[in-house]
Formats: sequence, C-alpha cells, structure tokens
Amino acid sequence: MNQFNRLDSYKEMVRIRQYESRILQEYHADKQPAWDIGAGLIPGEMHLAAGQEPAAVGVCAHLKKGDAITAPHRPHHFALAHGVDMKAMTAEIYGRDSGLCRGKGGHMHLFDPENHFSCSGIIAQGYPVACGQAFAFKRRSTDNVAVAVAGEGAANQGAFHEALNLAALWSLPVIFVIEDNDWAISVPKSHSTATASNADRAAGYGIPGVRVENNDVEAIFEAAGAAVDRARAGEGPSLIEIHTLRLWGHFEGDAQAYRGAELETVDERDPIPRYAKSLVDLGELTEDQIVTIAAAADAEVDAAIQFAVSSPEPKPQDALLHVFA
Amino acid sequence: MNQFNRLDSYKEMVRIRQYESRILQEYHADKQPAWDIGAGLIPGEMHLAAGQEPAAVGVCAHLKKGDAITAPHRPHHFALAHGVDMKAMTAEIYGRDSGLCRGKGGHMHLFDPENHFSCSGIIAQGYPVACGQAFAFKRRSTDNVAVAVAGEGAANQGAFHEALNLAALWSLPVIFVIEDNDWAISVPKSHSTATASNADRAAGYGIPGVRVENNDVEAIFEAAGAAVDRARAGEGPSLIEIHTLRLWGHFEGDAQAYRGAELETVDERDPIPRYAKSLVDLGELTEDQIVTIAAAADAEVDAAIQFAVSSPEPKPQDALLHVFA
Amino acid sequence: MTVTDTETAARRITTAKAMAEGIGLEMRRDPDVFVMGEDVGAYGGIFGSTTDLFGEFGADRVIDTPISETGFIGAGIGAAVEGMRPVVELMFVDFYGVCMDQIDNNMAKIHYFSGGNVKVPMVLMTAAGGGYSDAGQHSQTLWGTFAHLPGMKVVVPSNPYDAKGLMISAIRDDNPVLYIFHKGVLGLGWMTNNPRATGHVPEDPYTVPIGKAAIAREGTDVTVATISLSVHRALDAADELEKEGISIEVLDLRSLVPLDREAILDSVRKTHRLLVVDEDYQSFGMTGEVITTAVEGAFDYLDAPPARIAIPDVPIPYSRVLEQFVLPDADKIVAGVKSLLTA
Amino acid sequence: MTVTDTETAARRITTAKAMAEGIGLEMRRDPDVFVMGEDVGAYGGIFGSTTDLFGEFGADRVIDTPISETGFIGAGIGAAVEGMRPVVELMFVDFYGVCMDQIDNNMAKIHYFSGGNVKVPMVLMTAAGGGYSDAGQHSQTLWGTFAHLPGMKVVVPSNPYDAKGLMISAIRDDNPVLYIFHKGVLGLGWMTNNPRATGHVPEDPYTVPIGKAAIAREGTDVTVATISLSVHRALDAADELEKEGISIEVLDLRSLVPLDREAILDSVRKTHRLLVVDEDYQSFGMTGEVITTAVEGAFDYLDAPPARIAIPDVPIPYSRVLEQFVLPDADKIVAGVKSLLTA
Ligand SMILES: Cc1ncc(C[n+]2csc(CCOP(=O)(O)OP(=O)(O)O)c2C)c(N)n1
Ligand SMILES: Cc1ncc(C[n+]2csc(CCOP(=O)(O)OP(=O)(O)O)c2C)c(N)n1
Ligand SMILES: [Mg+2]
Ligand SMILES: [Mg+2]
Repeated sequence: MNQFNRLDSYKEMVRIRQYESRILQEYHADKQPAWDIGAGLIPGEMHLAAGQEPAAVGVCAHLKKGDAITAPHRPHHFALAHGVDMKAMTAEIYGRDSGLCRGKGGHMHLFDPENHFSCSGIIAQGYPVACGQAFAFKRRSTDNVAVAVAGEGAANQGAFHEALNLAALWSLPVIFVIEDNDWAISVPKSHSTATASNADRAAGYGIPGVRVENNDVEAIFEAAGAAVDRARAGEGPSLIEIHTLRLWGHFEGDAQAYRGAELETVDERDPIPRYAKSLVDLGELTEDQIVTIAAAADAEVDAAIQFAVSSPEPKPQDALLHVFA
Repeated sequence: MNQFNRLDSYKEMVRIRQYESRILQEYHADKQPAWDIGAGLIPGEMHLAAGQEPAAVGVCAHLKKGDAITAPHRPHHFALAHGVDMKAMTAEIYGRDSGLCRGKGGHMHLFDPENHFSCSGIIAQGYPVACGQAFAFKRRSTDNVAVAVAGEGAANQGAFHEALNLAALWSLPVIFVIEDNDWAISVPKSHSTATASNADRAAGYGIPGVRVENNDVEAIFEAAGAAVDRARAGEGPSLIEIHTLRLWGHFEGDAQAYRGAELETVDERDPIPRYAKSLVDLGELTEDQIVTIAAAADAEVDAAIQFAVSSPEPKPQDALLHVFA
Repeated sequence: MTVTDTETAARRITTAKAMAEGIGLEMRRDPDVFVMGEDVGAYGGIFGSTTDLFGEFGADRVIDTPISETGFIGAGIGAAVEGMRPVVELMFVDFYGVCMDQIDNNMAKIHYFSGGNVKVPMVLMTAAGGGYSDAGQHSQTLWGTFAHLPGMKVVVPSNPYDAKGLMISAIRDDNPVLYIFHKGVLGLGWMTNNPRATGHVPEDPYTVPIGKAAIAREGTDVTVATISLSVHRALDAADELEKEGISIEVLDLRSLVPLDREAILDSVRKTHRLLVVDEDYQSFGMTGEVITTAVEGAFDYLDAPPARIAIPDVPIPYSRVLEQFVLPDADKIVAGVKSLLTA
Repeated sequence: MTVTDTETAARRITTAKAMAEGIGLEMRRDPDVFVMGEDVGAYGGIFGSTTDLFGEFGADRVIDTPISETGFIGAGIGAAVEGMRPVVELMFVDFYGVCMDQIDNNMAKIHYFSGGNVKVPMVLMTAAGGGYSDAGQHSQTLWGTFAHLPGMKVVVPSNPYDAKGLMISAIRDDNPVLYIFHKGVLGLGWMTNNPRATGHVPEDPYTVPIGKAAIAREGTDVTVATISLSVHRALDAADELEKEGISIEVLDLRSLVPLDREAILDSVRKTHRLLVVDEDYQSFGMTGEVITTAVEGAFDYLDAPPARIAIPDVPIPYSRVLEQFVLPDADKIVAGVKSLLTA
C-alpha cells in the first residue's frame, strides 16, 4: 500500500474546497435579479462536493497513471484529485471551446481520456462502465484498476447490483465507492433503504465490503488501499461505503428546508477545519501554512477561471459536429 | 401455518406434470416434417416446468383467495397450483378466443385477474409488480400477500435488487421466490454469479433469506409457510431460493448439448417418482393410487385440451382491439 | 370543460401549480389515488408538480421513493392492476432508460396482452425539455419515442388550464397515461420568466379531453402544428409575422397519442401549408408523423411541401450557444413560415 | 466489396452463418474484438449469430454473461472506451427496456458529450421480428425507436451477403453500431424455410458500406422502400405484380442511421410513387420518416400521396391469426401498390 501523506492530502482537500467555493460564488454571481438557473456564465444544474473531499483524496491517493474513474453527477472532487486538468475542466463548466469537451458536456459530463476519467448525469450509470474498463485492463495484463463512484442513493439502482455481480463473477479490478452523504436530494437514506450500511450488501456478491465512518481521510485511505491492492493483485473487486457529508444543497438553489435540525450541525462537521486542527495538534501543520495553502489553491483556481472566462465560446454550428466519429 | 397435506400435494404435482407432459407432446406433434417453431396448433416458444412442481405446490399451498402471483416465462406450474382455470389457460396457449387473454398473450402472458395471477416474458419484470400489488393489499388492510417468482438467472437483473429493496423498505407483504434450476438457458449458475446461494443476498436488504435444498416439497412448504406468515402478519418480505430441477430443455427444441454429463442424471433426480416412493414407503400412497391419480390428471388435461382445440380462433381484425380500455 | 367560472375568471396560476392542483383534487375525490416518486414529498417535486400535496395528504399518499425507477414504476403498475390509481413521477424523462421495460413492455402492454381483462389506470408524469443548459441527459423531450410504442397515451400540455384539465383526465382514464411536462411551461420561479406559463385556471375540477388538439391561434396562411413549449414559440412567431401581414394558425396538438389527425387535416385544408415544429429529435419522430398525416389525408390541398423544424439529430449540447443553435425558437419559425410561403 | 470471388461464387450460406463468419474474421484479424452476451458461448447464440466462435476462440473471447443487460452492455461501453472492440449481443431487441439507459444515454452519447474526444467502437447486435407466435415481448422490431435517438448507427441487413459485409463494417466502425437482425432472414433450421435467407457469400472478408441503400429489384411504376424481412415480402409481391405487368422498384434501405435519403429520392423521382413497408409500429417511426423525406425532396415528382404499410399501432398479439393480421405481407404490398396506382 502507498504511504499516506498528511500534508499533501490536506493540500488536496483544500484545493478542491477552494475550487468548489469559488464555483459556488461564480455560479450565483450573475443569476440576479430574478434567480434563473439558465442564466449567467455558468448555467445549468450545479452539484458541488464540498464536505466530500476526504473521499476523493483518500481514494485517489492510491491511483496511478492508467487507472480509471467513473464519477456521478457530483464529480469535481474526484476529477481534481485524479489529475484532471483544472483549466480544461473549468472551461468546460463555462461551456467554452477550450473545455475538456468543447462545451458539449458541461459539469455532469467531464470526459478526460488522458486520465481515464468520466462522469455522467444518470444515477449509477458509471458502475457497469467501470467493469468494462477493468475488463480491458485485466485483458491487457496491466495492473490498472477502475474506480466506480456514486452516492448512497445510487446503491438502490439496478445498475449497482448488476455491476457488483459482474465484477465479482469475473474477478475484475474494480473498487466500488459509495459516498454516503445521508441524502439523495431530499430523501434521507432511511427512506431509501432498510439497510444501515451498504457495505453489508457486498457479502451478497462474495466480495469484501467495508464502511468507513466519520468522513476521515486517513481511514478512507486505509480502506481504499486494501481494495486497490486487492484489485491490482488480481483478486477482484471491493465495495467501500464512506460516510461523508453534503455541506451544501443537493444542487445550487436547493433551499434544503427538508434537512431540518441536521442542517444546523453541518458546519461543525466540516472535515477540512477538523483535519487542519488535528494536523496542527500533531505539529504537522502551522497556522501560517493553513493560510499559504489556501492562497496557493486560490491562485490556481483563479488561473483556471481566468482561463475559462477568456476562452472563446464554441461556434454555434459546431453543435452539429461529433455525433459520429 | 397451514397444515401440509401430502396426498394433495402429490396430486397437484402429478396434475402439473401431466399437463406439462401433454403440452410437450402436443407442441411437438404437428411441427413436422421440418421442425418449425411457428407451426402447429401450439406455436412459439414453450418453456415447460417439469421437475419444478415442488416449488409451485409447496408455495401455493399457503395461498388463499386474493393472494397474487407474478410468474416468469416458465409459468404453468404456478398458474395451475394457484388455481388458474386449466381450460382457459390451455385455450390461451392454443391462441383461441376462449383463452384467458383471447389469444393475445400466449403462454408467457397469462393474465388471470380473478386469481391475481400474471406472468411475463422479460426476466424479473414481475418482481417490482408484486411489490405494488402487496402495497395495495397493505393499503387496503387485507392480509393478502404477493408472491414474485423467477429463476436463479433473474436474480442478477437490476429489477430484482430494486424490488427487494423497496419491499424491505416499505415492509411489504411479498414473498420473493427464486427457482434455482441450475441453468439460465445454457448458462450455469456458476457462470452468472459468484455467490452460491442467492439467499445470502437477503441480508443486504435486511430481510430473511433461506435456501431450500433438494427440490423437496415438504421443505419448500415449511420455508414458504414462514415467509407467508411473516408477510400476513405485516412483518415484511422474505426471500426463498429453492434448489429445483429443469427436467427438460430451456424451451422446447433445445438440444441441451451444453448440459453435458449432468443431463444423464436428470431422470433419477425427478422429484415426482421420488416423492411417490417416499409416500409409498410411509404408507400414505399405494401403487393403485399412483395410477388413478395420474389417470384423473390425464382426464382433466384431456378435457382442457379438448376445450382449447374445439374453441374458435379469434377474428383476425380483433387484433386491433384492446390497445386501450 | 364543464364548470362555469365567472367568479374565478381572474384566478391566474402557474402550470406547475395547476398540475399539483389537479392531482390534489383527484386525491380528495378518490382515496385510491396516490403519488409516488423521488422527492415528491416534502420537497414537492423537483419541478413543483406535487407542491403542497405532502402537507395535505401526508407521507402515506405522497410517497418519496428510493432511486429505483424500475422498482417503483413497476410497483405503480402492480398497484394499478389491483385497482389503485397511482400517479408516479419519473423525475426527468431522460431517465426513461433505466425503467423503459416497465413503461413500455409492461405498463403499456398489459391491457392488450390480457385481452382487455386487466386495466392499468396509472399516470406516469415526467419533466422534459431543455433551454437552460442542463446538458444531454437532462434536456431531452423524447415524446416521439413513447408515441411510437402502442399502449400508452401521451399527453403534453402547454399551459396551466390544459395542464390541470389533462391531469384530471389522465387520472380518471383507465389507461396508462404518460404525462410529459416541459420545464419551460411550468412557470417556475427559478427559470427564465415565461408569461404564457401563468394563466387562468378555475379552482374547481374540470377535464380537458385527451386526444383533442386545440387551435392556440387561428390563422389563414400557414398551419404551424406543434406541442408544449414550442406552442409558445409559435405564438411569439405569430405575433412577429402578423406585423408583416402573415397569418399563421397555431395548432397545439396537446397529446401525441391519440393524435388528433382530423384537427391537423382540417387546418391544412384551410391554410394549404404546414410547418411542424418540435423540440424532440427530428428524424423518426413527431415531425415525420404529422407531415405524413397531412400527406395521407390532404395531399391535394398542399400548395407546398410541408416543412419541419426540430432538433437536428444531435444530442443536446451543454453550452448555451450550442444548445440555442439546436433548439427551435420564434426566429426559426418565422423563417420557416416565410420559406414555406415562397416555396 | 473488394474481393474477387469467382471460385467461391457457388458458396451459399445462411444469414446467421454469414454474421458469425464476419465476426470470426474480425476476431482473427484484431485481438481487441471479443463477443459477449447471454448464451453466445457453447450455445452459439440463441439465433446462431455466434455459431462456432466459441470453439475457435474459447471462453475468453466469446463470453457468456449473466442476465444483466445493463451490466454487460455498460461493460461493453467501458471496454470500448479503453480501445477494445466489443461485439455485444442483446438477445431480443424487445429486452432493450432493461438496458436502454446504457444504450441511448451512454453508448450513443459519449462521443458527442466528450466533444469528439472519446470513441465507443462497439457493436450491439440483437434479434428482432415476429411471425412465429412469440407474442408481444419477443416479436417487436423497434428499429424506429433507436433510429430516432442520435448517436448510434442502426443497421438492419436483409440477406446473407449484406449481413456479413455490414457486420465487418460495423466492427471496424469507430462508432457504436446497433446491428439488428430479423429472425426471419437468418435461415434458421427451426423456423419456416425462407429461400432468400440463404445466398452467396464470399469466404474472404469484405465490407458493405453503412448508410447506402441497395436496389433489391429495379422497377419503374412504384417504389417500395423497406427493410429487413419486408424486403423479401416486397420481392415476393414484385413477382406477383410482374405477372400483371406492374413493375415495382424494391429499395432495401439496409440502415436507418444513416438513412440513404438520396437513394429514396432517386427512386421516387424515377417512379413517382412511393409505398413504405415496415414491420415496426406505424406511427412516429420509419414509415413517416421515409415519406417525409420523399415529400421534402421530391414533392413535385409525386403522382400520388405516398402510402405505408406497418404494424397498425397495436402490440404484437400471440395467436397466429391475430399476428398475421397485423404483419405486413406480400398480399398487403400487392394491394398497397395497386391502390397507389389507382390513386
Ligand atoms: C436514474 C436517475 N434517477 C434520478 C436522477 C435524479 N437525481 C440526480 S442526483 C439524485 C440524488 C442522488 O443521490 P446520491 O446517489 O446519494 O448522490 P448525492 O447527490 O447525494 O451525491 C437524483 C435522484 C438521476 N440523475 N438519474
Ligand atoms: C431481460 C431479459 N433478458 C433475457 C431474456 C431471455 N431469457 C429468457 S429465459 C432466460 C433464462 C432465464 O433463466 P432463469 O431465470 O434461471 O429461469 P429458468 O429459465 O431457468 O426457469 C433468458 C436469458 C429475457 N426474457 N429477458
Ligand atoms: Mg447522497
Ligand atoms: Mg434457471
């Protein structure tokens, strides 16, 4: 297993958080006076992953060149942690011609073949795809792995079941990651499944399943390491459920009235200040560093947004391109 | 729980077997000289359930008026055991106007609202439907239950997963029955799932799961009784996997080359002679009775086929009716 | 419609509210009606189709589901078969692919397969349409896909009055009805303001018949047959064209199944020219069917080959400029009408 | 086609064999080609599309799957995205509903969503069609459904020669190709004998271009545009009509996406009359699209309104008399042609 690097992990989580915070701000900035989802420089739905950084950072720390990720509608944290170019991704979110997908995909359809990264807007759609990527990796005798990520809500979709069964049957190098942030839009986990832990479902496929509590990047790293090692060794798939936190609304514009009292405790559960504090307590991080790390992240994000904003829009008639290769 | 009646159960199994045997014979009778699936009095695919009678008889012994069954493409044994009228069903299989569905459905689409029986040709399609029937039963404060039946191959279909989760979540009175006959057409269970027993999957939904070995009608009766009692008591769904036997081909015309040596042992595993022998050994059945029971079944089957054959065909233009109510 | 609504004539509500109101009225009338879907409860439906119903009817009759469309649509079928009248929401029509088997091969076919013995009185409602940069898995309309497959009615309202009346008709219908609402006609506070998405709706229950088109605007020179948000676009185009002395008749088809072929023919026999406008993919869809209907029934009346405007057989792109390029709009309709008149 | 096949001119095989042969040749040529689906292994495919491949290539490249269409079609997409060239079988096209999300919203859309950066070189092959009383969940054709949705090619061969050449083209194509084979054109030993389902097929590899229609029979009086088994029906009708001195041109469209609109127009400009025959549901499908194509491009050439024969918007019934009533056949085509000529 890889060695865990606390400082790097902290930095990466901050990098993601600064990104999401800034997108949040830019997204809302120009939707006034009457808030209009289709208006502004960043139109459309926007699902941000603030609070879920530990999942992406803990898992991706084990990945190397050639490893694949399929992410869901909430993809930025995994994209960034897996090395997707921030500029190209941002330009895509801004719908620019220099975007990862030339503006055709948008924030739910980030395709980066270089990094074998993709995401999609249909719940659990990426689960079977990861099996096929893993199949190709295995067939070509690489030790690459595929990571399939989705929320706890997705674990009740048929594709989840079929993919786990297939991966187990064919002993494919897949790591199935469930980000349990307690909510699927307004539906709490208790209203979507009778099982407390989806990790318990792994047994039904004859594969290991673990649940990691407390949104703890180090524990996530441990669990993911075991799963990745197992996959690279040709021993087959694993399932990891990570109990994480949706810090903000399901999508931007979500008033979250349904969340009730739970919402009040959200900030105190934010994993980043908590982790910062524990690193400071351990003497591995200083208050100064906290500031400089955030500033470095901000600078990178600034540059990415600058790149996006200054990139040209696609030509309208290019909408007709790329239906077929 | 109901009291098990050995002789009645034996009779019902024989009744089903005589039915399937006779359909087998009639189905092939007029497809010569060149065997043509679309020719003859009974055209189309034909999936017979010989060898699987214990499942239907053991389960249906617990059902009463108002209980529902959704069956798969191999439906006759459950239809008959659940009280679907043999004449109307046979007329349907013969495509007659007097058929259960006026000739529109055929052997994979037997709808009997009177007995809340239905079946379908898409794998696992009936699983979610049973949840909805159970939902209606519960909502109306009846103690009726819905039984969803499918093969072990169907347990790898997404609908299986979604239905089990829903039934568990809403504590619906459903009994999920998997008939594990070792094969899904030519694919053995070992090539379709890494789990030996689908009963192990129940835990992933927080519901009871049992596997019944040996195609034993009495053990099936026991397991089904517990599940039905639980459902009627409002305690929620259960999953039962029954290890049964596909005595014949997947569908008629299947040469079964893929079955290899296993095929040679099929006859000795036939549950009906075996059960007859055990009842004879117990002194609950005589050799004479064996003959008269078979003869009575034959007579009923004769009458049903007679009814079908002598019924008129639908009027061709009636094909245009019943798209909408 | 059956009510006199003099005192409510000024009552103006949005299409979303009108839908929810229609459901609520039927729920009060008939205890077998219930609602089920993702976020239909406390949230009130992502697009407001169940606004306030949870408050009135509670979690027993307005039921949030897991993200298991095959599971809960199949369950809706089971409940309907047993005589209940479920109103099931598929959040976006784009998600049909995870549950199409239950919709097409089950919900829509049971009545026929059973030789008429089993009824499936179920409404499947779902949001459709683009225009706000939600990209290709959240912006499709797909009504042509469903209309091609026999056994379900396909209803697509364009305004508040029809939305309520068609919803009540759909719930009372003994057949499965796919009720597709375009997000752009709902009058949502968080989408671009659309004045035509708010309108007069009587408070009392009333029905609008399924299968009857409406003349949204009478005209003499060209028939523009369309549906849903494109009715608004066509009406905008009509205003534009009127300034130039061109009079178009806007036909709001309102349902694709049944398709009101007589209304199409009547209008074409009057105007002699037909433009079909659709926000679904162009080929193998609504535009071809409507044009073929006109050709089959009014060939000799046609002074020019019928024309069409639809999504040019590409997925819906994300970027605003790309998306707007492929969507129908008033300008394209104006141009289409003019080129029909010079053809 | 690129081969000279003088020595194999007498080599006659069935359509099913021709398909399997095409796949086998590509598997020999390219180690990235593999086959996956239910019963494609030892069984050889329920309709023989993989006959003998398991014997030659083994379980590693001819892979039986669980009944998890979403799972294994999705896996095919994943493998294709990584550069493999999967040939995936969906046993009956009717089963599309359990996996349509992977087919339409994923396989067909990835290339576009990625702005052209990701390719999905995958063949999804599937059996279609009725006529042998397999009832409504095993007898549909549904090609119109797929052709409506952008991003996948839709290929529908009618004979052995095309089946092999189109299969090789499909496998070599960098796009997702839905390859639909009608059971009635396969030449299966257990279905009604169809002499047109066996024909000359060169042993060597060759391609048939995707997107080009073929004139299956030249004629002058009426164009009958159709596809798959209905090409056979039309050819039978042509024989019949010839006796009465009526000459029809039978156009085998061969693929619906791309649709060879030029070929349709060329033929209509020649014959001035068009009958479209389809075994898919009539409304919102192929017949409307082909007729609209003719109207858009050759309106002034048409001496009569184009007509169509298709499944009359009912599910496929089981009983033979009912099913035959709704299927197109040579008699209906003969009658359709005659009424076009008297129109
Ligand atoms: C098949 C499908 N059904 C429904 C949706 C709508 N939808 C988008 S996100 C979401 C909730 C997802 O919850 P979860 O999987 O827990 O992920 P989270 O949003 O919490 O990260 C839903 C229902 C969808 N995109 N696809
Ligand atoms: C969704 C779907 N996929 C595939 C099929 C084709 N098919 C019909 S029966 C069958 C095998 C079913 O196996 P199992 O569930 O074990 O039932 P059994 O036939 O053994 O009774 C298959 C693959 C189908 N009908 N529906
Ligand atoms: Mg969640
Ligand atoms: Mg089986």
